[in-house]
Amino acid sequence: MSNASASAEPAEQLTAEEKQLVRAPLVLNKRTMGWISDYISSIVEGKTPTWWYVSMAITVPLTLMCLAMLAYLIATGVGVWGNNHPVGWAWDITNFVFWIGIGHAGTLISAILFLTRQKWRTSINRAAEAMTLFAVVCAGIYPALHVGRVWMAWWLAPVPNANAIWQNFRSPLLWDVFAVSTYFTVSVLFWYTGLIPDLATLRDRCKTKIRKFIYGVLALGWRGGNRQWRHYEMAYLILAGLSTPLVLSVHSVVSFDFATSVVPGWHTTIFPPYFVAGAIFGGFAMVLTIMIPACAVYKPLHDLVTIDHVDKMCKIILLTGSIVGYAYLMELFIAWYGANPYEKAAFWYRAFGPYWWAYWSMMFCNVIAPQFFWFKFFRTHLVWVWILVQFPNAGMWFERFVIIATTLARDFMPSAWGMFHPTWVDILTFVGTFGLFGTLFLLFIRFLPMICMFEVKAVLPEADPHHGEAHH
Amino acid sequence: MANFFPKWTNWLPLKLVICAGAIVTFLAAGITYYFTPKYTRVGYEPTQPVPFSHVIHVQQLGMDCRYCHSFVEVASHSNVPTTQTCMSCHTQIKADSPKLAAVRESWKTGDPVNWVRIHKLPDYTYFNHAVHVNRGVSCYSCHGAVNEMQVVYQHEPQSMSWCLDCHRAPENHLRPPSEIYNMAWHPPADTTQQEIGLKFKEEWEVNPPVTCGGCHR
Amino acid sequence: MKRNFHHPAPEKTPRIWRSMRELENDPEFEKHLHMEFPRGAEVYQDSGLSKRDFIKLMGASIALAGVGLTGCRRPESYLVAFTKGVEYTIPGKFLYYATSMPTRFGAIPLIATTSDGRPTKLEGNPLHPYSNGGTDTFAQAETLNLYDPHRSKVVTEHGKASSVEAFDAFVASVAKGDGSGVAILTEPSSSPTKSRLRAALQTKFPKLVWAEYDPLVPIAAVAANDAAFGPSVRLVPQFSRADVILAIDSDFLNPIETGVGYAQGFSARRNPDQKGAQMNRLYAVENHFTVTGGMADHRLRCKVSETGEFTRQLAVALATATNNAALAEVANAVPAAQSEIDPAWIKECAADLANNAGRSIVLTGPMTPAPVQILVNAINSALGNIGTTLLPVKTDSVPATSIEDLAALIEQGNVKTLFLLGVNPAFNAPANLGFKDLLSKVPDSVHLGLFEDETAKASRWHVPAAHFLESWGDSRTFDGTYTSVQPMILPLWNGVSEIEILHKLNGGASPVGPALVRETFNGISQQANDESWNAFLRDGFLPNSAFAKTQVSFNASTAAALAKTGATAKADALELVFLQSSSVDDGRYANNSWLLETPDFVTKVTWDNVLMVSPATAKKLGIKANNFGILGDVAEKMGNEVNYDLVGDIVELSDGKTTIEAAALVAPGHADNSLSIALGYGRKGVSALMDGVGFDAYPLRSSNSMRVLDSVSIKVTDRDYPIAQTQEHRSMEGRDLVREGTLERYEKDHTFAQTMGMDSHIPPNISLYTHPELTAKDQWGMTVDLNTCTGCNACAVACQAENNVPVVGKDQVRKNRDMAWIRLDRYFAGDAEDPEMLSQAIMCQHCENAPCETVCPVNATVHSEDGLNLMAYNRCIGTRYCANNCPWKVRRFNYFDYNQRPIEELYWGPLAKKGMADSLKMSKNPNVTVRMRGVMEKCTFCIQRIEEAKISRLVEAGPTPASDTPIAPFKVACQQACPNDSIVFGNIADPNSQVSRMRKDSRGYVMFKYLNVSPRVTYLARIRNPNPKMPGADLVGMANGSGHHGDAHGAHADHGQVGSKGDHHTEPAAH
Amino acid sequence: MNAVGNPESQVYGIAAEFQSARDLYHAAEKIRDAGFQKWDVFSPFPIHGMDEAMGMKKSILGKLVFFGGLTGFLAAVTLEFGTSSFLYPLIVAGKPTNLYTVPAFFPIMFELTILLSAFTAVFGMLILNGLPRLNHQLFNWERFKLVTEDKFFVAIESDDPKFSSRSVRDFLESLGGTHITTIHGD
Repeated sequence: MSNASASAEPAEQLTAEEKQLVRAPLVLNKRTMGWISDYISSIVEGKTPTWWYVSMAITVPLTLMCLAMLAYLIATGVGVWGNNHPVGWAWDITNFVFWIGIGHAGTLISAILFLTRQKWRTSINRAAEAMTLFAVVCAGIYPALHVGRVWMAWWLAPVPNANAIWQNFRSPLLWDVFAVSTYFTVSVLFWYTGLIPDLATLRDRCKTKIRKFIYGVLALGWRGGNRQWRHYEMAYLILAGLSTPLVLSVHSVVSFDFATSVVPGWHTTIFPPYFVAGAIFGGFAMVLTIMIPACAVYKPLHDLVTIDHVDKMCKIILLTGSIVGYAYLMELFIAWYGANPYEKAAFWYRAFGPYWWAYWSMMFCNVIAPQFFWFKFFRTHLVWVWILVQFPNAGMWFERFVIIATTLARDFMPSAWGMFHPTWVDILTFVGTFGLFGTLFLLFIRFLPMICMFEVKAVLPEADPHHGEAHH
Repeated sequence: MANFFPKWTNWLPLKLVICAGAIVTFLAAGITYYFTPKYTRVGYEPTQPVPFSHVIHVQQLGMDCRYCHSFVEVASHSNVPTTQTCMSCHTQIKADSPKLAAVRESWKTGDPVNWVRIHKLPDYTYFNHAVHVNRGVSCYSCHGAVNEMQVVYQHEPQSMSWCLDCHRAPENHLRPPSEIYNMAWHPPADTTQQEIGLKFKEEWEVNPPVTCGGCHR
Repeated sequence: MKRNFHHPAPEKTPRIWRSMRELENDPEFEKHLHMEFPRGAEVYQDSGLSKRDFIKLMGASIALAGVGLTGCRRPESYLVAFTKGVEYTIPGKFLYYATSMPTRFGAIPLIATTSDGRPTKLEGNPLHPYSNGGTDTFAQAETLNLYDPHRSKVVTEHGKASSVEAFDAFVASVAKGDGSGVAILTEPSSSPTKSRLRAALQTKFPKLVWAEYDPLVPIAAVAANDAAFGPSVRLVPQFSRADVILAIDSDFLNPIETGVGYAQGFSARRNPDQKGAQMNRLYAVENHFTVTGGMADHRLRCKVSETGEFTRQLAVALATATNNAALAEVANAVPAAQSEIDPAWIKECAADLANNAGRSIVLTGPMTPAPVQILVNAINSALGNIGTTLLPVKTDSVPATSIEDLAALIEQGNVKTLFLLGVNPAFNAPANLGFKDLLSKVPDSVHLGLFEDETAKASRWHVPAAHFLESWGDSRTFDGTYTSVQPMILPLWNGVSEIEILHKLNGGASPVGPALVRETFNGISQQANDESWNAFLRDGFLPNSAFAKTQVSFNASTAAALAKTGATAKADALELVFLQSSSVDDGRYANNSWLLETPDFVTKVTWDNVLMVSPATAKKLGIKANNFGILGDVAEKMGNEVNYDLVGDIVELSDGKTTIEAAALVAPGHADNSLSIALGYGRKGVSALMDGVGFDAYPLRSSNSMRVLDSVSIKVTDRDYPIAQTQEHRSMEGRDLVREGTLERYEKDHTFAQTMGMDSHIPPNISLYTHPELTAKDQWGMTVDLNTCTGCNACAVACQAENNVPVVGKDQVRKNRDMAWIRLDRYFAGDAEDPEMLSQAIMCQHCENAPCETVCPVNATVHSEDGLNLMAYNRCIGTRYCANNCPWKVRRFNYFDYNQRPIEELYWGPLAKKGMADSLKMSKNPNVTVRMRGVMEKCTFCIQRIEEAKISRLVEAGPTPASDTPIAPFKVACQQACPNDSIVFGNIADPNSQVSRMRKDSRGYVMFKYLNVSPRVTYLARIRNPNPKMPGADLVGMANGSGHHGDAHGAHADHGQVGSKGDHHTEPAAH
Repeated sequence: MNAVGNPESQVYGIAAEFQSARDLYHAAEKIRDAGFQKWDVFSPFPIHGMDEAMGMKKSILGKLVFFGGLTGFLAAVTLEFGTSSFLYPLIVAGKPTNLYTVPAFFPIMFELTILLSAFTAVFGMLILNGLPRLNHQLFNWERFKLVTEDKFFVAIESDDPKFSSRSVRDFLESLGGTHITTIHGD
């Protein structure tokens, strides 16, 4: 078994005719199974790199700041945020929808691409799923803590009690509670199931007792016998099948928080598909935002996360971005065509009201910017890709802000109109959630294989039991 | 080289699962029993500044509840007697019993006797005695057989679900108006509480509120 | 004072009411009452517990009355009974006493609600002949004044704590003297007892100087009446008889200016359907928008300094129309001035008045100068209104020394001992007198007041005054009806009343209970026996005790003589008008947080007074409307009316000698070249709450400019001042929220209001679901008549008092976190410079398909079987979704622990002081939960009153069918307080109830009908009655468009005529 | 002949190493045809078509998951209708508490169905695979660690009726297996 640095150099190049014969491989440079285990495990086994400590030095304080802000919030009251009448929800729910949206790409990549037999997913799904979990963690903070009496939030759970009173199952918020918690649980199961064989790999490679113990326990004694693979593959297939409708339902339910209300600008049937498309859009942007630097750090990963992957993801961003753009225009059209003065006004104020800047930022980031991906150059030039995907990241936040805060600021009664202004607590809390997200992700790439080894091995040509046999 | 994990660890997971299951079950059972009003409130029996015995006053002397709790029929709040009320008898009877020191003290100084409160609803719950006693609900239904209590203690959980039980089926408690303050009343032999209750429920159009507004304002 | 001293045996006409039923002497109830009473009596015979002991006890039990919402683990708590029973008092049951609140022009008859000895709520006394049971904002806020922990508590001498005994000794020494050098400065009062003691005192001390001063009591008006009709004549208007009313610089519809009873009869005549009487027409001439101006059919923007000229021209026109010599003589006596007043306006107005001679009223405000007053008197007599619509009565008023003369005497050193009873001249006396410094010239000055205010600091003695809810007294309402003032509670902080001090000056011992008042009563009442005295206290007034009507004749010569004094103002000069504050009056309520947070009727500004200026003049002077920053400016460029987070320019005003600062606010409908500012703000170093609130305008106000300073210079500084408004937006944005039309349109189509805006062409709503049956016999509903609702705020403060609504402070109001359960929306419609003003009371609409209910995840807000939208605070976890989903935005969220933390420490979290002052706890309504941080709250239709009524009905029913006993009549707080009976609440299931009839009214409409939420609140459209001949008559009543079909699409068709500037662009999508 | 584990303890079986997925595949076919019952092949990743090669039927997990999902669905129905139609019916926004209110109940029915299905899938898989099992005779064989790396193994267990140590060794050798080893328990 060679060590990481040795295997970092590419193996011998493909010859010209091989290039013609072989269909573009999913793993470049004829990497062997051994190399894959060696290299990916080495990231976990090798000594901790400096940049890792540097990044942690940034993200951990941010995380602590986030926690401090939340403590202040709970101790003092929701008033420390900028929320008011009429803007009862503002950055809290904006950030919730923003994070939960980001999460969706992970599940999507794992589940939908798995069902559609898109083998190229194998090299990115692990990281994407991890991203899902951490995003949902960040998202979960807000609905849990935005309530006025956090210590009473357990009333959301249908627990028999001495007051003999129950929940209102007609409330979209309760749907949310069930949807988000289900989503988180299933994502964890899905992610962990995928990890088991790779944990076994780490178990069998590691030297120290403590690692032997931890990875040993986590691997659950996986032996890789085909009698296990049989059930394993079935379970994985079922989970993928369950996650696909789940991920669609979760963001639909989130959109119900708005769509089922009577508020002009919220009360629209287009929300569920438009929210889901938006989520995929933002989620893929976030995957790229993270994977590109990760691969920059671990150069040889380019053999696994190929430019082809990036290209494909950019195409999806282009597609979903255009869907979102279509939804924006359709909203405007319906508002006009519906001839309801309140709806009409709501959309007019989005574009030309006091929050015009948020609306146009959203429009530019989500609709204009992705159009660059029509050109292969922008899809395949990593620096450009990374710059361009920052627009969807920001744009999707603006979208939620526009939908939530600016709609509430001007709804039915001009007498009750009022502006929302974020407070320093709002801002620091939001920044802090990025710290939390970063911390979790850094821990992940340090201690768990960030690429699904057994699946990558399975897509190698020599994994085919009939590899090299004459076709008859 | 041998296994890293010894053999016995193979059964560990199963054992853990069973233990966890057991613990959860016990916790749930414990909480339902120990942390609900049925347990936390019922039986609360503080020592009072004056060892007043309902047995003597009600059981033996046959005093009516309303002699001391004089406003129970007209007010939401069933008042505890003023020192004056006690003294109106105890200037003659047991005028110098040491047990009554606190009462005499209060009468002298004008400072009230601080009776320890037993039945306490939360501030946001507005219970009205008058409407209950005037509409056929006996003291007994909520306070138990006070006449037999040497020292008063809480007899009913008085939790929201407990209130609702009666508000949903008042027939289980309605009585003839004459028997409201009769702690020892039992339905006549030829009939049952249900029958009587239903009869009065019909007659008086008893229809207690079960929505929040009935008690929370 | 022994309570039983003045209490008769209860069986005879008891002075207290246990319910409105007893008030009506319902025989049924009397029976119930008597079977209930003996038990109480037998235990309580001659128990003499004074209310002071009450406070001792209450203090104890209040300490237990936790005000939080959570109570899982319970600490040991005690039941504290009275040692001796208190007659009538049933723990936990309200008692109602009749009393009254002395006011500037008489008194407001009141019913005080006391719970366990604490007055917690004041309501109008509907029995009183000169009251319809309404109150004003000040009366509603008096309970807070009573319990204000900032009230002065000890007698001080030279600022150091002294004793009551020491002060009594001082008074005794004065009483022994011959009264030379003794002067008394007090407020003019209607109290007969006070004038009786005054008379006695003046006979005892012939040299005594009796001076009276109140910054808002008209000297000029009195002088004008004397000149016109002879001494002590008062004109009592009869609006029920008036078809045409002209108000010149008068806000008579606003109860705080002239008292609640004054405008009674007006609202009845606004009803377009009234049988036998046509709808009245109101003209208003004023420099700034008042509620009267908002109600007016025709409104003329006119500088106050030009009202004289206006009235003169009107008089001239009327003199010819009525060819009345006397009027002509007076009119010609007034020197003419040039002005830009539209002659057509005056011509048509005069014509209308002339055509309705004897059926019209011309009014002017109390503070307008003498020439205007005299002209108005002349006009009324020329029109023959005196005796028909204006009843002259002979008052018992006795002239007193003016504060100017008193100042002169002090200047000359003729005043050695000065009693300042309930006045604060050091703050509010005319600036030219420099009264604060004068006080140092008086060796022995005594100040009696509720607060240690400016005068207290400048006086030798300060004595805590007794609140009118703590002391015996009496008063006369405007018409003279003799009205009682009785204590609800012993003085909390040993305050003494004015009459007690006067009595002691007369050498009397400290008076026992009502003795002084009883003596006066015996003098006034025909039969002075206990029976009538008890009736007097029980009902709160003495029947048929109003001032005698008298015959008066207009004395042209004396009138003309007074008229000559009229000064002429330069038309282009910049005038400064001094206004009565709708929140602090003349400054006396500066410490009342309820009032400070109650938005001004027109500007909707809280916690401050602002300098109002018209848009045009603002432009001229370079005063910014606001500074939104670049983002807002762009939005405005794009055609929005943007005026959120108002920040006003600070300007410096100067009369040459003195300079004051004020924050300017651009006010639509304000007269050009005119500035208005409310008095009473900007107090310094008096108490926590008063400090740094608003700007003090008194320094510019002098004896000859009590109403208006004809010419000021202004300098706009580059400093800004944050202003807290509860409503930032002005325009209705062309939406059909407030619906109005002209009388003409109404007569053409009675139901025009129901087919306005969206309602004109939405298909009928078909619900997917059948609504679950609402089983209760009583279904509660409400109607608000926009035709009579002036927007006077009385309901808002009443609601605050009744429902323990917290105060949040200026900073939170600026953040749009005010907690008001009922708010008065104010919209401007029409021309930006000279718009119409519309006001609309908005409270929870108790929708049958409430959008808030379906979104609550924990069932904290659900529907009751009698149609109420319930809010269970103790179940609420505070997701705020319900508030987002409420179209009316009436739900209020407790962003902080407003009840438990001081408003300046809200952001300190756990570090802030917890808990509220005991005295404030006493002011809370015990039947309403005090909400905690993090829960939602909203109007409950006063569910505590509803439940009380339902319960007492069942208690009454006892073991009989509930349906045989009718539910006792009761009113909700806002309805009760409304001086115009605009709010009607009741059982809509009963077809004969008033509310059902109102709901069926052809003017009735519900808001946002298209949402199919079916609200339980119905609004009655506003009808204006313009005079077609008047200039601009075609723009009156057009807030929702002219009503020709096609224009009825409220949302977009009204551009060009409706909504303030910017409205034209709001929804181009519609074009 | 080399052996691992504790020679005293009874034999678990005999294992051989293979170099590629292809070799393993063909070996499996032969072992199947030889009629062995208690044996298994081990690989770093699931090998396409190996089930057929070993002559195994489809996993029954799918059926279990159906019942899991059904349980979730019924739980949701009971929870929602039980509480809001029977235990404490309340008037909420004028909506009925009878069957017509079901549209509002769909989301939670769906979520709970998914949740319990997922649980069944994962825990069902673990149970069917007899996991977690941290201790196994095969772990006594050092080379077996390569199974998670890039090597392939076959193990025929001793309690297979046709097992006899010698014949099995020869058989595996004939299949091209290397490092043939007898696995004892520990």
